[in-house]
Amino acid sequence: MKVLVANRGEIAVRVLRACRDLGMPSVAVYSDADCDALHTRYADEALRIGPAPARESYLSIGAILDAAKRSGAHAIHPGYGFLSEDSAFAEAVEGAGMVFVGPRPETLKVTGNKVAARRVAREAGLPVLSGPDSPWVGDASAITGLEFGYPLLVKAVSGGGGRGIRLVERAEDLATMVSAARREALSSFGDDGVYLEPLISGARHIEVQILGDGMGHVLHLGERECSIQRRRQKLIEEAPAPGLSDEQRRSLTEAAVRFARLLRYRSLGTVEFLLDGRGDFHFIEINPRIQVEHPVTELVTGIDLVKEQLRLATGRTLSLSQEQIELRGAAIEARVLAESSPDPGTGGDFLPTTGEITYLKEPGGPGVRVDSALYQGMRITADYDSLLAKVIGWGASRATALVRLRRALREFQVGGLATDLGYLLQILESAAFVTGQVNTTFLDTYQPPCPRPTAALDTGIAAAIAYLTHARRRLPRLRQDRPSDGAWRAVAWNEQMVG
Amino acid sequence: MKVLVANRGEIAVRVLRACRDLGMPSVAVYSDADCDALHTRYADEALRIGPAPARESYLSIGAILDAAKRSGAHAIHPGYGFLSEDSAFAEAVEGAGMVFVGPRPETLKVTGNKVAARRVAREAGLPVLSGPDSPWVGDASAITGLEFGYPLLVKAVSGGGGRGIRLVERAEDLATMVSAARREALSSFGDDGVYLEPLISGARHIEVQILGDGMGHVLHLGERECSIQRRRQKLIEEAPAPGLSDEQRRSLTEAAVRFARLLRYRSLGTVEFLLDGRGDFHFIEINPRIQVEHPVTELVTGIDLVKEQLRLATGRTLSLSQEQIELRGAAIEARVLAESSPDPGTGGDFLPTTGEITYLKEPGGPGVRVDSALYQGMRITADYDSLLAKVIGWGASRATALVRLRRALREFQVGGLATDLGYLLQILESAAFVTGQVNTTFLDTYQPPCPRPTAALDTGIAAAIAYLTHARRRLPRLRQDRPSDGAWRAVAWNEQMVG
Amino acid sequence: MEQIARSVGAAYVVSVGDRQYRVEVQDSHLIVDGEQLDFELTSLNGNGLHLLRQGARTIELYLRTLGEGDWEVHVEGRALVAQVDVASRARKTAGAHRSAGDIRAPMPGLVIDVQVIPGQRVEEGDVLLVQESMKMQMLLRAPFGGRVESVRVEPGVQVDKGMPLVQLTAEPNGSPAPMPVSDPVR
Amino acid sequence: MEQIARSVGAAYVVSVGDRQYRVEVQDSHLIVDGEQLDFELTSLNGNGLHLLRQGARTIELYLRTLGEGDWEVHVEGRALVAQVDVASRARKTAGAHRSAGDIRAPMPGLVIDVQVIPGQRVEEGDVLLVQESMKMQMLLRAPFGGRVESVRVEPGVQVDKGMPLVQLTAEPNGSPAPMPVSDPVR
Repeated sequence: MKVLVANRGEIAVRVLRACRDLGMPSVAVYSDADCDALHTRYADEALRIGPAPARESYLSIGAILDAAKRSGAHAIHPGYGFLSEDSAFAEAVEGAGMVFVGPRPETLKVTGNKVAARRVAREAGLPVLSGPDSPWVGDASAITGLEFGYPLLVKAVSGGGGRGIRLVERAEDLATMVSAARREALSSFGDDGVYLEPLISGARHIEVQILGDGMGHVLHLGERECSIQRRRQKLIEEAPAPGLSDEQRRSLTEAAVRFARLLRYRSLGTVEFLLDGRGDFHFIEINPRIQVEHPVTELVTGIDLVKEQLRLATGRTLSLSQEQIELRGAAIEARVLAESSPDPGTGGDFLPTTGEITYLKEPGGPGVRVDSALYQGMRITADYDSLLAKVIGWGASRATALVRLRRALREFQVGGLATDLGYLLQILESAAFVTGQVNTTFLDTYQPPCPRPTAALDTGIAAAIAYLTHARRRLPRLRQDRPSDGAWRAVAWNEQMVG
Repeated sequence: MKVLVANRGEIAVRVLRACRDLGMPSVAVYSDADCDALHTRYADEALRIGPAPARESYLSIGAILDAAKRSGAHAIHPGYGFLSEDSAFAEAVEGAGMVFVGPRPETLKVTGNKVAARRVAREAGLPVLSGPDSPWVGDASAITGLEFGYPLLVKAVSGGGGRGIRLVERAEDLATMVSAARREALSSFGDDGVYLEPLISGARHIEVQILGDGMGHVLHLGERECSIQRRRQKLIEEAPAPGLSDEQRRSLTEAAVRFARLLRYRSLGTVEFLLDGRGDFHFIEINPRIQVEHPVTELVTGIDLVKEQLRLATGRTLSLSQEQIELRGAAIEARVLAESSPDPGTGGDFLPTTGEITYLKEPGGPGVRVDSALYQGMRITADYDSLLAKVIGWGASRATALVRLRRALREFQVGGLATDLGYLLQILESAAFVTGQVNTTFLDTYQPPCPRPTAALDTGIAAAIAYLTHARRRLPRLRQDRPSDGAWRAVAWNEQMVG
Repeated sequence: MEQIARSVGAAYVVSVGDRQYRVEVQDSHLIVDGEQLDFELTSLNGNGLHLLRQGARTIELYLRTLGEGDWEVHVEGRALVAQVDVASRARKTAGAHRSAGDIRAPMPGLVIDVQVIPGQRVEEGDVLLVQESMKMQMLLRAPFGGRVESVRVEPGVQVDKGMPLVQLTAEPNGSPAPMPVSDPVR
Repeated sequence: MEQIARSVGAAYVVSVGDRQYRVEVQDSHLIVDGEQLDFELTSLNGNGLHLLRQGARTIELYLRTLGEGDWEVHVEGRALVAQVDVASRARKTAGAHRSAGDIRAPMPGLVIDVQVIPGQRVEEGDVLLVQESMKMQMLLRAPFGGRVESVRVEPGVQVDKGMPLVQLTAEPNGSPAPMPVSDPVR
């Protein structure tokens, strides 16, 4: 089965790696911004699908189908984001005689409409947050009859990936936030429908990974906790969720399976819940695709989720039974983003950063997995999202997974642009995270400690910079000393630079 | 507990990573050849112990003890090779009031003397190869009364790591080989004692990982197969050993535990066996230290072996019982060496290579672990052994571990010197390896297929080289165009180079 | 090396985080705030990786010049920008080159909406424009009340970080602040 | 690019593995063995990583010049050394610059034993010296029978790959071979 991967970045490489492992020929697609990207080399073939803007490339159903036909692909894996949850895309793929690696188009119509998904969840007997079961069409100034008060969330009906969501704390902000959510929803999903939902403050985000064969057989692969979020974007995820009772875990996973079974769910999906302060679960939505955080589940179950997706797409049945799925240890993932950290030294304030990766050293060693599409010389542009790499720590216990993840993040070297590596480390070192006492609003109020490295280290940094500045002023010839290929010879340079 | 790591390269980094995970302060030691090495930065402190020759640095008990005292270390982890099996070193460490992370000195006296170890193995009821139970002191010309014929092996009494071993096929070669073995043994281990052993042709090398608390409690962590060897050096290792019956596995691991229990073994060790063509096991030796191939056991058991060593060294008891040790899946390790591959294009013939690493990209993604001490700009010299990095693939099945390892080796980029990456791939693709039908002499006769990439690819390589040569001749100014810091801007260069 | 050893000494002022250090480079010695430093620096490759050795401590340091005395520094999981200047010259204070009323792009990206026109009066906190980068939308708000002098961008324009977008003049009831206020759209 | 486009074409002979290709560079076209190639090459960083695009196929290629027309090439897990020469010049055949009797170091390392002296007669296969590198000892044997002209190293000397160690002169009963024979000590 020849597979076209309709995505970019780390998830494209992830899927292409699975294709290699399975011996399936693969096709990458790329926009002009990605003509040198790692995923283009990782595939057997790479086809251009348009200019940098996603709407004209990775979101263009026509361009992708055209590439699939030109390459003779048998199946399309959509990754996450972009067209992955788009039922029209899935329909077009199947209409063109190819396999869509994901749920059936009719399932995507339900999952893609958050309000419809809520109705199905109620039908399956899942606890669902209060709020209307249809999009909210009212004018913001005319809002009346809400079953709940403020704070509330405005959410895009077709939303996903944390986009198209706005928090409204006071009635007077509702109009602005509704129009902001509509604008972002339209720009991200091509649909400006929104609905309102009460905000459960202090809740934890817990989700269940499920896998269905499309014929009513559904397995769950345990749960994940993804409460560490900033701007509704997950930043740190883990499996299993710390501190759940066996009873909570059982009722949660059973609910997820019940819901997916009702849909006769095919392929991989994630059923998302909020766990409130009283220990009760509330269904939020189902994500009908591979998730960014899937590696934590892979590490604790030992199951290759992308391989399972591709297996099912070739028409095979589930290769596992629920009894065969055993969890071992714990895994925690951190998302390395092209974003400035809140460090007084950088003046950083969580803003996207762009630049060229001038040096790269990814971490390794025991219990560390890195999923990335980075390479030295890569240019990071503002065209797509800010995810650079994912680092995942595994350990026999959560504590071990945590120390290994921290160690790996400290080893990670990305030169050329600011990242959130320092911020991730601060969160992973916080008492709240270490003890598993976090919720989805934790980061809203979290004040990272001001990094205070030893004065000796700052003195050394100052001396190093003064020294290099001095050498540059005194030794202009160095600029011409470098051979034009290969690395700048460390030997010669060392002799000049060692103080 | 402050730990000094008396080693270099990937194993020093491996142990230092464990120290970080456990929050133990660490001390690295380095020779002049390693002053910039990764292990020196990975430790909290790094102390110089002498010039490049190992005898004056990593093999100098005095220099290492002095560094330990200067740094206030409480324990010394010897890694593998160098002083790791030296009872005099262990005695000196304990005599100086520090903890030796390994077996007791008196145990090392037994394990370090292969002939003495054979006597203990016989006592524990293990099957031992025929041959004398004392070093062979005879003159080569006067050999008589051997219980076995040729081919035979000359082995160093104090040997280890595959060194100090010679194969003798004919009586007339015995004298040369004995003196070669004596010379290498003296140079490597400071002892020129040798003994003779029959060669079991077609045997597989199977070893059992054990862990003891020094009080008679011994666990085993399953077996490994290490039959892929070249010049008696392991090249590819895996766990579990493919194709063993449950009965074979049980008798093997029980024998290893029995042997270690008799020694009241403390810390980590490996009991090595040959499995002959009739399915019978023969004890070879016990390695009283961490092995190069320990990651395959870590990946299938989920246990951090270095952490267990350090735990036991702090005086704690075993944290596990035999019942808690469960195996999951399979893992295969390949050793990336600074050695030319037998490729007609390189004229390579398995000779050591040296040079500077001008570009480095280590592999990642699901099921891949890399243990290395490499960095871009590193100089590989002829001073120490040729191991550059270890790549380990894990999978739910051996087949999956194998495809992932192959994928990872294909991703691995080391520029600046020849490596065995191509040769490793050829072995891992051979029908014999894929089906697990290998033995310790497999590589002696293995003829790797001549790599025949597509003509299209070779045409592309030729065109690329002609093009770059042309650009260099026509555009000498390029040599001065590079900024003196950071990467050579791909932007400018791309504009000039895109054809 | 010879050349450094024989060169006349020079002094630099380096800002790291919120601290300043005076570094004198004399012959092959380095004197930081009056004290000679046990110091060794090695460049490991041409890509910014350096080793800094101070006594028994060896630290991996990524250093890259950003021009105009700014240096990108990565060390032990922390990233920062340090500034260096020759001691005899006064270092410009951060942001001093920005005129008070210039509202600049806080990040690279696309301007997707402009909500003010020249001549318009705005209150502190009013939204001036909406910018999108890496799929994240940010509202750019007025840092003080005043009058919009000029609008230099329009929707659909790609901007670099620091590019001037809107010029504001403070009016009596609003006090000028040097930095614009931005926040993620919620 | 402009400069390349306007430059006069040139032809090169490139050896890859056991094959030879004639490559003409004309304007911005590349003609290999008479056929124009669909070809695009991009340098991704200053450290040798290139992208080679041929049609829909994108290949990661590590390329580094070793000087004198030799290039180190890594591609798809395979490493090789390719040679390039201007087509008008005749490429020296491999090893032709080695005089027949020069026994050279097959690898970098330490000479630990020299078993011959000048003037000594040796048979083909006799051990000349023992070299150690990366803890591996290798016997260097005579590739043909003859007389030892000179010994250029002594035990304890560090040698680079290709350095002449011993000079042999072939004698009637041994036929000279251009390459020395080496094998690992067993």
